[in-house]
Amino acid sequence: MDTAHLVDLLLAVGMVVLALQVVSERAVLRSIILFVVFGLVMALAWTRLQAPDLALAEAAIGAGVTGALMMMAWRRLLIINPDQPADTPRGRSRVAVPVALLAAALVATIGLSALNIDPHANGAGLIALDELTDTSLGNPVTGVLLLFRNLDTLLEMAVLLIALLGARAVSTPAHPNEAAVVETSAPLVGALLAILVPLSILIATHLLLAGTNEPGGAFQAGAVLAAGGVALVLTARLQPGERPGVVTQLAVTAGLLAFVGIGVGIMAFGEKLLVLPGTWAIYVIETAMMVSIGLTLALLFAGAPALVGRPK
Amino acid sequence: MIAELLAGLVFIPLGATLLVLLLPRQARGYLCFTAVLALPLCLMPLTQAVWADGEITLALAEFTPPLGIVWRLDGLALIMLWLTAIVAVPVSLHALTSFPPGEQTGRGFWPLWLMLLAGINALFLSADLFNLYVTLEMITLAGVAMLGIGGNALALKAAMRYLLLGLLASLLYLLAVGLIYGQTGALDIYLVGERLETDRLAATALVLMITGLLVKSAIFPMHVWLPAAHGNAPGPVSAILSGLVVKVSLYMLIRIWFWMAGDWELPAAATALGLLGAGAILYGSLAALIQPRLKMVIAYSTVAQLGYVMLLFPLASINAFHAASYQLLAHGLAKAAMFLAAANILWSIGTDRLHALTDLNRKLPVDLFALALAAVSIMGLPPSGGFLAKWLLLEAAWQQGAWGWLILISIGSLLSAAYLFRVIALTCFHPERRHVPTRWQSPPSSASIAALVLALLAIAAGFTSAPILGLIDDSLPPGGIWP
Amino acid sequence: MTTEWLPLAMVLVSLIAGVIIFLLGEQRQLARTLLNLGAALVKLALVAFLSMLVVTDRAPEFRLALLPGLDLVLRADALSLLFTTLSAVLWLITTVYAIAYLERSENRARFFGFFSICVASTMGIAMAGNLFTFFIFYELLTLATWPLVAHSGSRAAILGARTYLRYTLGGSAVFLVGLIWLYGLAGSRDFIAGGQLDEIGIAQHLDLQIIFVMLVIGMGVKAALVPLHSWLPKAMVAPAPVSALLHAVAVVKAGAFGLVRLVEDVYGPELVAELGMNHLLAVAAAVTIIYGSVMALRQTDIKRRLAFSTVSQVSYIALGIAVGGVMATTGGMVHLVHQGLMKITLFFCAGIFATVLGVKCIDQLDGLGRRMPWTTLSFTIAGLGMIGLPPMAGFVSKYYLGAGAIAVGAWWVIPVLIASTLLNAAYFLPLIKRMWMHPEPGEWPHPVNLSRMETGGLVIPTVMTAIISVLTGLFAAHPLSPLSWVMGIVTEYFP
Amino acid sequence: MTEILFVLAASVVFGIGVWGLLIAEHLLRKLLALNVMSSSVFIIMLVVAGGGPDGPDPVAQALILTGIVIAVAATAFALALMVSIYRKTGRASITEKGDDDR
Repeated sequence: MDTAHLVDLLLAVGMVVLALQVVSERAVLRSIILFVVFGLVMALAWTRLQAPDLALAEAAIGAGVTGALMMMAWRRLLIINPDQPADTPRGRSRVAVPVALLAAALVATIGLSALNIDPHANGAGLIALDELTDTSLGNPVTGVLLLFRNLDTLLEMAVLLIALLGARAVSTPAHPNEAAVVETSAPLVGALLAILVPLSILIATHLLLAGTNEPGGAFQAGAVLAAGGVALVLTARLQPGERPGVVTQLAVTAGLLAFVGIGVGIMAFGEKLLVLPGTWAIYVIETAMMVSIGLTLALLFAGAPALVGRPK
Repeated sequence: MIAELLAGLVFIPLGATLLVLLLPRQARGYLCFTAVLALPLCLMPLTQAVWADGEITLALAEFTPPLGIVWRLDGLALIMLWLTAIVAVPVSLHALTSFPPGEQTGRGFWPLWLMLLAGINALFLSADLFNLYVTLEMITLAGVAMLGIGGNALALKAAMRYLLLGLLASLLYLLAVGLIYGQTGALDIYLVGERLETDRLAATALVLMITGLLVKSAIFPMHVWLPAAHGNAPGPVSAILSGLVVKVSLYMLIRIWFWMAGDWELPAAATALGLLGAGAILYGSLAALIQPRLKMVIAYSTVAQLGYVMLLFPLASINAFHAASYQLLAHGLAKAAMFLAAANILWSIGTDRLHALTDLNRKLPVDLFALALAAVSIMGLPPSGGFLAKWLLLEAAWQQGAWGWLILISIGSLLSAAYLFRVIALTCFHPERRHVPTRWQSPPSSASIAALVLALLAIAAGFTSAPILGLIDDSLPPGGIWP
Repeated sequence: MTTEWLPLAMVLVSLIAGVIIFLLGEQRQLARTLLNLGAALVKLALVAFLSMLVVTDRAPEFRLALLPGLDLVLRADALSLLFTTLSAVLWLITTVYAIAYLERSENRARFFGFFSICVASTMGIAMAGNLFTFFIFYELLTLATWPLVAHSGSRAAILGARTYLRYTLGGSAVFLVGLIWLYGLAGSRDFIAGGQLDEIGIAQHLDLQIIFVMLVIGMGVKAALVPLHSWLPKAMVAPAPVSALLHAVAVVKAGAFGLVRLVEDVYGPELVAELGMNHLLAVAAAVTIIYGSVMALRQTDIKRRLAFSTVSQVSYIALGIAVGGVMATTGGMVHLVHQGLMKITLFFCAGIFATVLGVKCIDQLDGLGRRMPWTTLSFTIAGLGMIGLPPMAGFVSKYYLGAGAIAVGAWWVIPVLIASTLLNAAYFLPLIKRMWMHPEPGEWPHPVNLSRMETGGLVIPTVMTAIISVLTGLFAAHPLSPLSWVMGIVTEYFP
Repeated sequence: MTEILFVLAASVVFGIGVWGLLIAEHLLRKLLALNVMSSSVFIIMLVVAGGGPDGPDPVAQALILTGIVIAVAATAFALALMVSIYRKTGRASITEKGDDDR
């Protein structure tokens, strides 16, 4: 067994063990932390499967953003009621174990039997690689997302917006304690932020631009941008606001506005629906999407309709 | 022109959402309502086009399957789109008063409602398995979010249950899509139908897909989330969820079963689906019979009524196809009307407990009339859309000598009469317990009219079968229908 | 001038009147009264016009396809006109009575609204051109009658209404399955004199027999054939005009009318005889006749006695068509009209007794003849008619039934008729005797002072129906009498 | 080899997710279980789709990327819903009887 396979084995075992712990760990907070670790292991697994786009996305979105969201939600629960009883899994549902075993067996059978199947000769993947040569894009995943199957991406942005709108719609009046955010005025934090935030913007921009030819793209970039926003929220440099202003709304909807504007507006020029007029359109749309994703995730993290600067 | 109209169905509500978020509050109400009104206007020329030339297809971004996504508009999709548009207009009229666009709840409702409409329309148009997943998620998230507007604790919990089960169902569906893509390298339903080999992998994928969609459609015994969700949602949201949202996954189930797996012969599985339908009819009706609250009765009635659609799978004939489509249509109209009427009752007297609903015929004559008319259709009494659906279904069962299904349908309609007449009797004739409501405010007349219009449409559906059935005849599955 | 819309108009007049009455609300009494009477008069005029068309062989037909190959057909033929005329005339009279009867009660808008819809569905049943259309209006009738039965809102009324619904909806489910089966076998056919199922092969005769039984069950529920009758006495809690309508024109008659259509126009008498179904129907009818009479005898409540009397009497119609032959069929079908006239009179009287004096039981009837001579006289006339005393209308029916039975050799009918007549006498004559012969009691149970308008509104319709019932008997031989009319129809079935 | 290992691991993870979703009482843990499940689904999707010398099937990768974003959106919304429920009821679970009554 060579090293590569050993790594694979470790990753596989790690996935299973971590997943088991995430689900069965006594303290919820530890579950969340283990989930983030699980996400990082997943990211490694994606690289082993030669899918660097997914590795980036898993690390930034799956582990990073989801973990941060979970953590923040847990913190809110604690603020609202500090005496939250520890949650331990109990054998509540008698069907749970059989169902789980059945599910695992089912999935394993079909997954393994699927390994024998060769990629379809007329499969979409091969055609995508063919079509890619007609475009100026180097990354086939970006090609699929923004050119070949861009309706999926457009509607996915809609899903993200719905999540934000939904979170606003179902929010109930906040608990008074929740407003009390840890105010950190330590100089070190300021210095850290001064590096972290520009860095996140830089990395995001790089991921965005690289995404046309190399791994990366609007989603990963948006997640990194969101990380910068999260840092600002955590240190109370940005604070939850009550009513979203026009700028917030514009930034949140920018991705969809650009996408719909170009993809549907193109019909006025006699083109077909969702045909993008050129590489510039891809850049415009991706930039707008990055801004929207970043802000949407930051807003969801802050649990508020808007973010405002720190009152002087 | 056709492409513009198809785009309009999805992008008018979507664009309106974006504008609503940006515009000042005064303009919102008109904008939202105009966007909803635009849907039937888009559908009219499209209907003519489908009548004239048959199915319309549009390759998005000019990429055809297997790589690209295709929108297909055939008769069945058109009927569902019409149902959406027709239900959407009165529901929006109702929502203008129950969720005023300028106020807090309205600011939550309207963008989500328009997004939901965009998602539903996109789903009915789409013929791509993965695109269906994305639209289904749009619909689920928007539906759950709308259910939680207002922050009622029961509604929030119901929303959470709905969301968790919905996400689980989506994952099952997504896994199945992944497997099917692995085998066929395609995602377009028609193409997959041609390429899919009937091996173990495909069979498992089909099972996963169907299970997921059954959960989303709340087919017995996966209905557990539905009654609390539909019964506790705020006024028009119940109408939207029961009238439209559950239909969406049922429609997908029909598409996948007959279009993708159309040439597999699975009589045992079909019978199993039919038996689930039978369970839904019996359990839903009996549960509706003992509910203490009006909206819960209506919600359980939805569980039961969806069971009739499931009989399409074992019966599987043209008549059954007619019947199932008609049932989807008639139930959508009648159930939306019922929930709007119930919303008005709840608004007026502050409760929908059945024993508190006395003398409604004098206090809320229009709403009670709407409720009664809708009940006529749900019970399948003539003349109404529900009656034609029941007639077609009985005919389909008779033609195959399926006496078991025939008796089931008859018993089901008797049970529905039992629980609905119980409601109406309690609302009008209430001998001893003269309940004096603790509060009283008369509902806005437009809200009552919205309920009445939908109820009248449910009755009118009993007189307009020819064009509807004609549309279905033009859009039968390519592999034919097998029992 | 196109006349296709006329049958539809017959239905719509009452339907629209009903909806407008709902919309008018409780307070607009004058408008409601005018609308009620106006619509009834318009309908009478329409009936007259339609009769003219039918006599001159230009019967109009309205057709609307509900499903492919499944039409809603409304048309006027001689038989439907018989029923529509009866309904239209009695509706007008009952409306006058009901306006006076409900003068002081609440929920009148609801009452008159459903009352009108009830009549509209009766019109639809009468004009139905095929079994499918018949079924649609049959169900509509169920829906419209239910709130009328439950009208008072008392516990008994609600229970009675619930029983009514259980029976009728259960019956219609059976009806629907039979209908689907029949249409699957034979397709959608319009009513044709003498039947439409001749070409169906002998192989399907078992199917046809089962279908026949199912359809008879569906109609028998409303026609109160034993053992499907027990909703009828319970529905007696309804207000008197409703009972009158239920028994004389609408529900029970709709069931009986449906049986006539089924035997004469769907299967045809020949096929029914070939299938042996006539015996089944005849036995059911005979049993019902005797059972209803015996039960009537045991009742002490006036309205319940009348209700069981209806159970018994309506089955004469079924008996007539089941026995077959020109004479017996005529006797049965003419009873459709005769029983309606007599029974509506009786219920009007019972309603007057109950509202004016609070008299509800038989032993409270003593001496009523002196207190209310006109009403008591009407009751007497109708009661004697029911017994079948010549020259009353009831006699004509019974005579034709008996003679017809002998003509086709069904001798066993005669004892049934005799027994029924004796029982009729046994449960009507003591009432009549009490009213005229016994002394007035010192105090009536619940006397009420009525205004002249109300008294007139109650008594005049009662006397009118009584007079009409006598006239139809006296002038049975006149060419415009119901009997002649029915004879004309029946000769088509038995050429 | 790599594929087989990962498919097996993902299957087990899928089962663990189902188990966790069914038994967990705390909503946060239910959501974690769902996220774990979705990760396993993505792995299987990619492996099943196969690929060429240039790496896995690009369309499958794009689908998974979309799936990841949808999963995070749904999770974020579910968390907001959970916090609202917690504010209203003081509990972060939905297993209660008598919800049908008002």
